[in-house]
Amino acid sequence: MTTATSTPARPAPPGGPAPTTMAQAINRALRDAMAADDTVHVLGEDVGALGGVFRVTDGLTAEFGEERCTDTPLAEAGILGTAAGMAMYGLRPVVEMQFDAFAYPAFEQLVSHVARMRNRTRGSLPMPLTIRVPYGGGIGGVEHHSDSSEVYYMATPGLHVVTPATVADAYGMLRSAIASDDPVLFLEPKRLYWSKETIDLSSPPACEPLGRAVVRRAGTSATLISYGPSVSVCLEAAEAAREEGWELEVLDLRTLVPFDDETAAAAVRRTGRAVVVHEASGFAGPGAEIAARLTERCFHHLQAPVLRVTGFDIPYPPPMLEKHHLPGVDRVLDAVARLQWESDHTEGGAA
Amino acid sequence: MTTATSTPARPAPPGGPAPTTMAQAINRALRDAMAADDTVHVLGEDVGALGGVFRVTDGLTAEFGEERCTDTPLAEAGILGTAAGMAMYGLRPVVEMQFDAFAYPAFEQLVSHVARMRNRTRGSLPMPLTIRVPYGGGIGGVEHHSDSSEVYYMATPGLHVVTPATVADAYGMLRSAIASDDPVLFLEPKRLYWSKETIDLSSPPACEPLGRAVVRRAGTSATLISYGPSVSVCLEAAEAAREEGWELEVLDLRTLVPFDDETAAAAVRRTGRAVVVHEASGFAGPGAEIAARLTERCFHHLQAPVLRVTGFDIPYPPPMLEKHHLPGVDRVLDAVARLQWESDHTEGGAA
Amino acid sequence: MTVLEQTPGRDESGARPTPPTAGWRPRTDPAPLLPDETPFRLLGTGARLDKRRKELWRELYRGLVHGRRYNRQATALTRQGRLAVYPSSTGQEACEVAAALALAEQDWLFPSYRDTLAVVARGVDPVEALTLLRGDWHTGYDPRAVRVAPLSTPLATQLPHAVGLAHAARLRGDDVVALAMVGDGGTSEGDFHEALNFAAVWRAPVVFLVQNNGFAISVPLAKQTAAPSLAHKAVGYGVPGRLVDGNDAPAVHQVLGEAVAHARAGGGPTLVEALTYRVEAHTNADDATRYRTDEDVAPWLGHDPVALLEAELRNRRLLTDREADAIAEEAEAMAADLRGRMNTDPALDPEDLFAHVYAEPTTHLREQAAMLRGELAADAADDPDRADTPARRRATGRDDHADDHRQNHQERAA
Amino acid sequence: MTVLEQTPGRDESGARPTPPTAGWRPRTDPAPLLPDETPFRLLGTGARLDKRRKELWRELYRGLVHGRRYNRQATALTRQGRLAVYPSSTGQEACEVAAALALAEQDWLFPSYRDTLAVVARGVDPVEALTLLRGDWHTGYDPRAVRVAPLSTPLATQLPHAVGLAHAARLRGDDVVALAMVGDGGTSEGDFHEALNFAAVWRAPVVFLVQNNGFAISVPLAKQTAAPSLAHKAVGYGVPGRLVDGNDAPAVHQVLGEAVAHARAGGGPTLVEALTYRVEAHTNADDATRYRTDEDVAPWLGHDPVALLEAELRNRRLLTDREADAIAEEAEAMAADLRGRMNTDPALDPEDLFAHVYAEPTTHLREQAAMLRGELAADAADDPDRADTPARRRATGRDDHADDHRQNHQERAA
Ligand SMILES: Cc1ncc(C[n+]2csc(CCOP(=O)(O)OP(=O)(O)O)c2C)c(N)n1
Ligand SMILES: Cc1ncc(C[n+]2csc(CCOP(=O)(O)OP(=O)(O)O)c2C)c(N)n1
Ligand SMILES: [Mg+2]
Ligand SMILES: [Mg+2]
Repeated sequence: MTTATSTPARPAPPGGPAPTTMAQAINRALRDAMAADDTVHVLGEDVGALGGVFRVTDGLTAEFGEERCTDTPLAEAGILGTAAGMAMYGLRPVVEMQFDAFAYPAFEQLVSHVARMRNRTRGSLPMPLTIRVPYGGGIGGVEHHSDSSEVYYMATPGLHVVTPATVADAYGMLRSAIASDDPVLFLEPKRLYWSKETIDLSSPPACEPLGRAVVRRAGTSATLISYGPSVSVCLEAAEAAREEGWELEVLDLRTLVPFDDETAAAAVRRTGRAVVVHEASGFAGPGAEIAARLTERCFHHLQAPVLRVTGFDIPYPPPMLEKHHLPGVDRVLDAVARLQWESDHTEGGAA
Repeated sequence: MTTATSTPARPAPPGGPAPTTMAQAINRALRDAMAADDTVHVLGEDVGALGGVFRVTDGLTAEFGEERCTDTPLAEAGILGTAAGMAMYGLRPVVEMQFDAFAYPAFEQLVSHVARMRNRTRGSLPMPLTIRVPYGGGIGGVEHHSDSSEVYYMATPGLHVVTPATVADAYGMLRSAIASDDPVLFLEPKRLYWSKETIDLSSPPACEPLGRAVVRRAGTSATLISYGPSVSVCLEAAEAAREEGWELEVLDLRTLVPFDDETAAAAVRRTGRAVVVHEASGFAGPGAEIAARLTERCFHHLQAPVLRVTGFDIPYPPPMLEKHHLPGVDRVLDAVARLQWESDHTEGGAA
Repeated sequence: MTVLEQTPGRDESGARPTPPTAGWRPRTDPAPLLPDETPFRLLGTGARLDKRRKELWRELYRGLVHGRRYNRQATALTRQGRLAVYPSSTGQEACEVAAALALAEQDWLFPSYRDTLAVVARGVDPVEALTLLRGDWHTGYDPRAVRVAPLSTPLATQLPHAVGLAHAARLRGDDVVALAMVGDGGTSEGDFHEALNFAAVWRAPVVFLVQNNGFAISVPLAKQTAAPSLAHKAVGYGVPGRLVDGNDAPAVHQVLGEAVAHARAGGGPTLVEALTYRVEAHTNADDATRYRTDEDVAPWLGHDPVALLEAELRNRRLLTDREADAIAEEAEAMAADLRGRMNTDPALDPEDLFAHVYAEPTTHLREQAAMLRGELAADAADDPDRADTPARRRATGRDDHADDHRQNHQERAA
Repeated sequence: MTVLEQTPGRDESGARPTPPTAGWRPRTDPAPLLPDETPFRLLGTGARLDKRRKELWRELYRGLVHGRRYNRQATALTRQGRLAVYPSSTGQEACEVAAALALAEQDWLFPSYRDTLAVVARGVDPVEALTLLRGDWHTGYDPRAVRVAPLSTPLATQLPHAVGLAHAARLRGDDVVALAMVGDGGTSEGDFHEALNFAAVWRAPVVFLVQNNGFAISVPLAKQTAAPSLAHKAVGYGVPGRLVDGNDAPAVHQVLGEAVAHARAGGGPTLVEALTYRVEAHTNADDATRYRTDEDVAPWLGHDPVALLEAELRNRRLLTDREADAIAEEAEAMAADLRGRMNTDPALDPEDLFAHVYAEPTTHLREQAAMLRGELAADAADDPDRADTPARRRATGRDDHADDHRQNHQERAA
């Protein structure tokens, strides 16, 4: 079932900087994209009158009509499959999967068709689809409402996989995703929907293009590498780390596929130590690829192995226990402490 | 469609050592399991009269009846979903997915139910299911017939993921998988179906338990880590490497989940250099986890980063091009050469 | 002849397809599979009742009153933060209660996420039935012991489970029927289709109950299907389709009872569509005013399952004021008990996170459990010198603890 | 009023559910949606033909003869290793050809993996249509240019694509109908169900053609479904179901033509079941003797689509020996041309592996392409000193090539 918010994502006023939630920024990005390009169609469960269970599509049907923002029957393979057909006709569908775990019924359509149609047809049938998936935990959702499913998509060639960590990025990256001629998994960190920034959506701030990672905080001691919902945890950890005498750099990957090797490797080489942080389970999770490829590229700069702070290798836990599962500041700092610092080793030696 | 073999997997004669193909060994394991335990039921598309498109279930319906080996309607979610229901009633279903890519329709059943049912019910409803998936390439299959989908399963907590590289293991590991009280993805390397060993299936050779990796060849220069269809490539590469003066160790992981950290880390520590080899795409592929976790555990023993030789990050190629995609001996040796040997570096310095 | 060979799809020639003669005919007669034009009703029809049925109707009434009260109490508990979410079945109590009562002891119920009430009506402890919705990690009740599958959140995915279980029981020669519940929205999922088809081909003893309550969250039936009725889907599987007034508890019970008996006798599955209405919002978190008006709801309030049955029982003099009061009091007591027992957070042990992922926790999970245990111990230790420095909490088993750690490090630092 | 608001599922009150009054009735009349008891036929019925239809029947005949020859030639090519695999439609040519001819220029065809013949009959180059089956990586033809989707291997997955495309065209105001082909086995997949339902709810201009050829590889229809007929599935979606003799090419063409016209006029989708038979094995790699006998096949050989139409045309004096010979010769020439052009391996460029994964190859893919290029160059270089040592082939961009590589290494070796 659906743990919905009843607070509508009312769009920010049209002009001037205003406090804006991520849900509002996404809503605005959809509106602006639909207004700018009449081939953009939104479809999914409850995206119409209800405005989506997170109110992200609020007002779109009212403004653009049922044909542009359509409540579909309840069938995710059908949603993605028909959207693929619409894309074959030249439209730019934006599909909403209501929750991460409810995208699984569409897995075959995604892997066997959406990801491969361009290739199979030598570009004759590109798939300019955006698939919006609210993902991750931290909102007290009951089972099947908090999966971090990004690695399934990362492991599927032909897809782009992106996820914003800031309100401004949510706007800018979604506009870019919709404009992309390739299928983009646009993963929306559920627990950031209500995060706020003061921005002016009538002249949206410039945003790095998809495919670029961004350093959110400079540092010299070690690099925290993260994305989506875990970036703020890393920033907090970096703040707290000052007490320990560490200056941590925080990298927001933004795009998981294609991976920004250049920026990420540079960040790791700068500090020689790195911790990857994400909510998804660790085993064969996103951090595995990140750690492996950065180690390949930066081996001789590393003072310690790239460590991972991730969710446990268990089914996503229930509301009452999720705090133990989610990587928090302490667990990040613990990992940083294990990066084989000299002072530490002296201690270690004395112990 | 189906690139089937018309050679039946005729079971080996009941007694004495005889040349046996992997398909025959799997067939025999199914027969023996069904004979030993009447709760074992086989179900899938064409597993009955036809004996499966690879003839792996040949003769089972004739021997045990349609109720024990059942041709299902053509619907993979239905197959796995009904098998889950049968498991809830205490049976031990063995499901055949006809080809790797045709398991995708069952993805939701697998991830949201099969992998989690035991957990959700505190052990009241275990899922003693075996899901057989012929996987990988090298058989000239047309599109959707050669996917290496193992990482999707590895990334899903609650599943065991195993794959044999030898005929004897195919028998022994399948028996163990069927006997397991947990769901096991039993991945059958398609191109090894016709590989032969002379073994005595009436008194099957002892086989390491699930969860243990096995060193297939001892060596001192570097460790090749692999599983399933790529183990033989590694053994061949190790043979060829002697010319270059390298003694390569070859590790057959056998079980991807749970991962045998102990054996794998020991192997890597012994040689200080490692290359992971698999057919699946590299990005966020199985090798990412393997490289990342072994680096975490063996960092200070490593003379070079753990390298990966994998399929490219593209949709699986067609028959006419698959040879370029599949990791071959040369590519493995190239990677070994990049493991920063001293002699090499002297050369490098001179270049 | 085996069970599978008795399935109706098979003609005498076994697996052979129908020959291409001019005499081709449908393989089964579709007429008896089609639902009646009007939904089956009992209330208001003047049906004659024997003693057993009188008792049944009173029992149904008691179930409806309890159910209504349970729904109200559970919704209240969400407001107090005692439940993470509650999808109420107010207005649908007739279906919930009749489904539970239509089953025999040994039968299995496969509820959808909205069907807590059916689970409770089947006899599961009212608190246990709320365990998942409360935010705990498990079903609460023991599904095997009570023969109730976990409440299924992914829609329609429980339907193939019901088919598989019923089929397995039949293969084992056991007398077990499975009743699977799904919503109108859920019928659009592929799993609905595959489950119905497998059940029909295997002639599995399953009854599918679709509660057509008019909405899938905000999406009305008209956007869900263009079918004459959902019961018309049955013929496409070779299964009888039945249509019933879902707010008429005796009628629902009778239709389900017949379907269960048919399944039990080896007749195979039935698809039942119950016409009902979701009177409240989708869940406590939903805002129904966004997609429907009070006017839309009003006619259904006049067709309330509790009121309908109560009026009929009183008309027939099968319910006195005193009895009605007693039932209401009982329901009140049940609600008070529920309130009381839900008033405290359950004691959850974080280590349970790892206990049932596999039959035996893997080494890997044991390491993770140890790490968590270490963290919790450090948090618990009040000694600030030991607890405030995260660096003091160390995981084990990493290479930095290997024997040659220091030596390596020194080489490197040199 | 928008297109979506015209859909039949919606009553005047818009999204509001039917009120719970005693006057409840099916939302649409099911009767006209049910298929006739006997499959529709034209051959042997003495139907009167006008000039246009006479021409059509002759054209169909020409298509069948070509089709039969094409199937035979393609199967032969598998034996010569010129095709990786070929799923023949021998015995099903009437469906294949009629499907292609029922469409107008601007319409789209969504074939299943067995439907190469329909693709060719639609006008695609016979060699191009075999590209995927040949072992090449792409469809060969340009789907957008010829309005033929790629042959779909994952069963039934192309059906939602057809719905989406037809719906999109309708939303854009374009006159486009999509015809989607699927097998009897494919109807069991969830995607079949979801596609039919979306099409019905959206009233999309799609025609679904099920070729019921009796088998899904080895699995006979009786194990696939217990339905009276597959056409009976239509009513469950609110869509008309039609049953036709699939070996009667004029009948198939007429039923499909009517369905296409109905869709074009805004009437929404139709589900057509064509009764036919897979005369050959599933593919060249299959051994059909494992699951059926010659006796099973025999009656269908007596109901051959080519022979049936030929006999009728000759009876009606619409085909002379000379004409028949000319058509056979034409077909022979087509086969010879096919043989000739398939006689060489296509020139594949390994770098194409990376060319169309994304609109722009990623840096990452460019690296992989460079690695492959390097390997191929090394293999090609005849200089044994350079080529025989794999160690000479190096990928770039790794840390071992970083500026400080040697220095680091020396530290480490120290
Ligand atoms: C596979 C899947 N997709 C989406 C959801 C989210 N969701 C929860 S309830 C619901 C509506 C269900 O409607 P219906 O089947 O009619 O049942 P009702 O809520 O009316 O009881 C949706 C879309 C889900 N739980 N599972
Ligand atoms: C999703 C999926 N599952 C399984 C297969 C393997 N497979 C290829 S053809 C076939 C049988 C198809 O039967 P049917 O739909 O009747 O088509 P026909 O072969 O008779 O034309 C199967 C099971 C597949 N291609 N796709
Ligand atoms: Mg509903
Ligand atoms: Mg068929």
